[in-house]
Amino acid sequence: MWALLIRDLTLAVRAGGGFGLSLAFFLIVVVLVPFGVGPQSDVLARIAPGILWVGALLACLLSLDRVFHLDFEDGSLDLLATSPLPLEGVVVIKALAHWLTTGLPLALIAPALAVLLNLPGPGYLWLFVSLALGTPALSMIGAFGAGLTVGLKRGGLLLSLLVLPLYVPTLIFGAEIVRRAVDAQAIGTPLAMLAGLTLAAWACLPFATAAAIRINLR
Amino acid sequence: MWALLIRDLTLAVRAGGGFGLSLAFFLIVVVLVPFGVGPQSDVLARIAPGILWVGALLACLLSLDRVFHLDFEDGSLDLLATSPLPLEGVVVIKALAHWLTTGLPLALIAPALAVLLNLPGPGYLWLFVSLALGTPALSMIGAFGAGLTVGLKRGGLLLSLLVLPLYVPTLIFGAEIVRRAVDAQAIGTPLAMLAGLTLAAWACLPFATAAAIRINLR
Amino acid sequence: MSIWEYANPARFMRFSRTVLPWVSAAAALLILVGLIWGFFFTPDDFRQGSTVKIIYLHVPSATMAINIWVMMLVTSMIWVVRRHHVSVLAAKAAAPIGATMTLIALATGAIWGQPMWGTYWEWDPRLTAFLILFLFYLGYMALWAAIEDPDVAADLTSILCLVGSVFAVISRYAINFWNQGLHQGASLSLDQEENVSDVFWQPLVLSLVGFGFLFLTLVLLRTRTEIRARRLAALKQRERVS
Amino acid sequence: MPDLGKYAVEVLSAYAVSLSLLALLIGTTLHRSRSVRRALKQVEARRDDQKPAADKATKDA
Amino acid sequence: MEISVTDLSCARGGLPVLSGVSFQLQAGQALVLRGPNGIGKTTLLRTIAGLQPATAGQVQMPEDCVAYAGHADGLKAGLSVEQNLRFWASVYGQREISAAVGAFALTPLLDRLAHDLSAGQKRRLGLARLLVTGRPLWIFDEPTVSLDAENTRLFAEMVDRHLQGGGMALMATHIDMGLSQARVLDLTLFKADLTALAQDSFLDEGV
Amino acid sequence: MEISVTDLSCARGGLPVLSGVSFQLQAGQALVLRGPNGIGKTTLLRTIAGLQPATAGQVQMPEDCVAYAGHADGLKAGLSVEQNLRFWASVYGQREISAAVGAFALTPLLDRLAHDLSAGQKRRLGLARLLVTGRPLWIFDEPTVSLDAENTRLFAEMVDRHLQGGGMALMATHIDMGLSQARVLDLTLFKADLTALAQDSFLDEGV
Ligand code: HEM
Ligand SMILES: Nc1ncnc2c1ncn2[C@@H]1O[C@H](COP(=O)(O)OP(=O)(O)OP(=O)(O)O)[C@@H](O)[C@H]1O
Ligand SMILES: Nc1ncnc2c1ncn2[C@@H]1O[C@H](COP(=O)(O)OP(=O)(O)OP(=O)(O)O)[C@@H](O)[C@H]1O
Ligand SMILES: [Mg+2]
Ligand SMILES: [Mg+2]
Repeated sequence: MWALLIRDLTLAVRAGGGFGLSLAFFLIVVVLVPFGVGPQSDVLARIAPGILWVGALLACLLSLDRVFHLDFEDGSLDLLATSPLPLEGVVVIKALAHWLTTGLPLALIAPALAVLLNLPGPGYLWLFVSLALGTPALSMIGAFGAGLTVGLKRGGLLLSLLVLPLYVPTLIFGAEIVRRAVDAQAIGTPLAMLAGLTLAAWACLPFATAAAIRINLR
Repeated sequence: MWALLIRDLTLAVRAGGGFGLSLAFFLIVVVLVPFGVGPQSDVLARIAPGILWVGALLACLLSLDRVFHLDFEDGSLDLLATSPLPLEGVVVIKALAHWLTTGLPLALIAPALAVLLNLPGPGYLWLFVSLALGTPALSMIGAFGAGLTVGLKRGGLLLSLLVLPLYVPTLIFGAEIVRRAVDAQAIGTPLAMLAGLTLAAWACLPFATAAAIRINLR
Repeated sequence: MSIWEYANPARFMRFSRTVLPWVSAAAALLILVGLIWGFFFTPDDFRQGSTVKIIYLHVPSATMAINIWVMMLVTSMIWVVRRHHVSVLAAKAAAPIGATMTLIALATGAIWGQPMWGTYWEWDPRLTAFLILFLFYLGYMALWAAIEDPDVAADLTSILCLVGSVFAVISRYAINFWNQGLHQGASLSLDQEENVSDVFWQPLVLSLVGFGFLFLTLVLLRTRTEIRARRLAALKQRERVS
Repeated sequence: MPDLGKYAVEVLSAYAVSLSLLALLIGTTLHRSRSVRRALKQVEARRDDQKPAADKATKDA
Repeated sequence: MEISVTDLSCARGGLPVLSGVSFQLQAGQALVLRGPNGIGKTTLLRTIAGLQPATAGQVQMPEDCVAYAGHADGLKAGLSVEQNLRFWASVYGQREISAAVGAFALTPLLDRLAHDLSAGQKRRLGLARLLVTGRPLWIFDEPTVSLDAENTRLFAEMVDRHLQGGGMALMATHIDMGLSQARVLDLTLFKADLTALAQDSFLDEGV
Repeated sequence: MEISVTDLSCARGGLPVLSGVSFQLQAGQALVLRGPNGIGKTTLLRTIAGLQPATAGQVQMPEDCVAYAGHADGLKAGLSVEQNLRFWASVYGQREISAAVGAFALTPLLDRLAHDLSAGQKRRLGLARLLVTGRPLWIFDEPTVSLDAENTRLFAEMVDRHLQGGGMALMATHIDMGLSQARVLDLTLFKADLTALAQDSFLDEGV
């Protein structure tokens, strides 16, 4: 298990794989939006929490097809499925590796990028907290989608279609936390819901994902 | 050439490939933004032109790695490079196929999705026009990026990183057209610039792209 | 005799052939009467004017849109547990009907929204939930379309349907939390005060039941087609090899 | 035709859109049903042609 | 230790491919599957490895005893030869990779990225991987593809050593690789009779 | 028609692999390249096909005369066998695919998606592709991988016919495939001497 995690992290960091680049994508979404929307800082400040969360979500989404597809292509997934590791464990490790190389760096860099969008003061802390709490759910849900589509030639975009509606609750609670924090409202409920979502996703989805992969390998 | 176009279109339409799905992605970006930003329709109307353009751009971007990467992987690109077709021609055809399966449908559907973001009335026509005029540039620039990264294992995200800055001018002029149309201002200048950009991209980039591919095949 | 016998394709074909004429006749009759009654012979509402006539399309389609997803969930689970092909093919057959119903509910709602709320689209929770439901339908159908092996497709879409249902419920809650909306509450629940009055109610019920029968007709017909298509594919494959 | 007042456009377009969507759904359903049934009949007819022939061949042998 | 396959049928793309395959394999034995292209060797091997369900019949073997090497090698182009080996070793709970490195003379290539190997070098690495699994039953699908004569010999030696140590090997191949103790099973005999087999419930009756 | 390779050197990954390779090929002749794994056969063939530049020496041949068949087959999994062939035919401005279909008995597979072919069937399709190119010089990199004995024979026949029609063939392979007229070139002799070659201008002087 440990070896698998290390391998996935090495591969992600090396070879210009996922690391760095999903950050870069996030950066660029955040940069592009003002070009599209126009430079008025009040509008930007108003939409900042939402855009930051949507940007993080898209950056996360884009790297999902890496989770299983590469291993499927080069035959590793066949070998892992016949190896002593339980497939559920493999799923958890892969989702974890995805989060470590995508979600976590996104959460860390988001406050810096928020400056570009004039996010008001109180938002910064909670932007970080909400992303740190919510991106694990994104990774796990994404791994589920990746498992469903792993056998398919060019499952990439189908994956997005399947996963995005599943991302809605996470996005709503996550962005709501930041917006409420900016408006100095109570954030207890969305915070609890977000944490609950993450826990539930990690508790239940590995089984569904492993089942989907087994079916796809047939 | 003709055969190549037909083949690429067949492949895109069949196999759940690119068609339909990049539309779906566009749809979903447009749907997600309100979840992040909040449901107030005045804010949404204000950012609608920008978000629609950014969404179309991202949907376009996501399908770029299809342009050459698949052909590289299965060896077709080697064979095309040693075939009687000039590589520049191949590039043009591939970019055209990409536009026909991505940019054109995006332009056609954008007005319908604009309803979701409460785009004000005068914007609809110009949203369509600007997208129809601008997406060919996106396809050609994207093909250039795809040519640059075609040899690389997981060029996907690197591709985004390279291409997004190149997309900035197109985005600025495109969104500006729609915003000015909404505000009932003159749109002549950005329209001319956008058309010029598209023409220039299709006139020059095929050569650069073909050169990049030749180098990558080495 | 147990209900599972109908899960045998041939038995299902025989059964559905006998009931189809009745079901489709009932659907046609009820919808025609309901819509004509509603459209021509009901008064205008004092607040909403003649737009209230949209309710005879809007509410039945909205109700069906949700119920069809529930039906798909149930039949998918039957497939997962008991491996009855007919069951999962019924789910596959129902998806496009559900998507169309959702689309009708969205379209009529949007058209209704313009005079009532002054806008075609509003991010009201119920409308939003329907949009998401539509996306689920699209994803479900896309997954079916993308997989060649029919049994693999059946398994994977069933998993998606189960997980998607859970997330649909969570989304509903999240959306409510995100925006408290403009939309009417449920008016068919009898104990509520804002119940629509009887004049509107009677044709509405007719049309509702009619939509139910329409769904039944279509899903039987489409399931029959799916079964035939499976047999066709199997025969063709065998023909090619031998 | 009832008097729809100032909302005539809305009501009528709602009915038009819904009924045409339903018609589209019913149309595609019937069309596919018919074409699949026809194709199946063809294949089965071909098979029935072959089967007696094959039986005969085994009998002759 | 014994593996017995009884009356096994397998299918690909929903179509039966082979039926009634039976054989047994005792410790120290090897079996080579032969048959023309498309007869179903790959399908059979995947079924025995547990990657796809059998449509009929049984495979009896102890748990966790298969190591599978298919057409694809399961190598990560971005990792070095050594990293690739170490990874698979630790997946199977082993630590030692020197035997695997020695068997195919991989020492000079240890630091090379898998991406920079030639076709045959990749294959050598993919085969060496089996030595770090510690599993008794090795299943190969055309193992000697791209190997030169010298390396084919090394491969045969590796399998021989494994058999002498009480292991088992099952492989599909088109060429003769000089394995002394191997029995041969010709799959042409087991080709599924499509007209006799009513596999699909949708085929049973007219609908 | 004649192809002559003079004193050719080629490199992979920045490192010289082969040097001083020379040979000539007249119409109707075939040349088989041999050598252990990793000697540089693939690199040499790609250089001659014009896919990578030579570091020294020359390849002289008429324009547009090469058809290349590498380790990968260039097939689209989502297209049928017939669509794949027709596509490549029209790229090379040909219309007729019946010769290609006939050469490898592909008729029963014509409607099958390439994705659903077995390894050997894919390879047959990949080789048949050369018949629709109408090019005189065929370059193969391990063509008989995954082929059974019968199909290897069909392949040899196809090449023989091509040679008799005045074509040429150049191939790298590890196994003997019974081509009667083929000369053999052992590449071991041309292995680049890394110490003698000061390839890189950064190696020449201290900086
Ligand atoms: C696009 C948007 C809309 C969607 C997706 C939508 C969806 C729904 C749904 C799901 C129901 C529930 C039926 C039930 O609970 O039994 C419903 C009922 C209803 N809707 Fe809409 N609606 C939309 C727009 C509108 C608009 C704009 C109006 C009018 C102002 C409206 C008026 C009603 C009424 C009067 C009911 C009946 C209340 C009831 O039976 O509970 N809807 N709609
Ligand atoms: N980046 C690199 N750095 C150093 N050596 C490399 C690099 N890439 C490839 N090589 C070496 O170049 C040599 C030539 O490779 P090539 O693929 O041409 O061999 P080949 O003769 O086709 O072998 P095979 O029979 O195994 O296919 C190999 O020894 C390979 O290891
Ligand atoms: N979807 C499908 N429909 C029909 N036949 C299929 C499908 N997929 C695979 N097949 C066929 O199944 C058979 C078994 O394939 P398999 O890969 O097991 O053959 P193999 O013996 O390994 O051949 P090779 O020696 O070429 O690797 C092949 O004849 C193949 O064409
Ligand atoms: Mg095989
Ligand atoms: Mg080689």
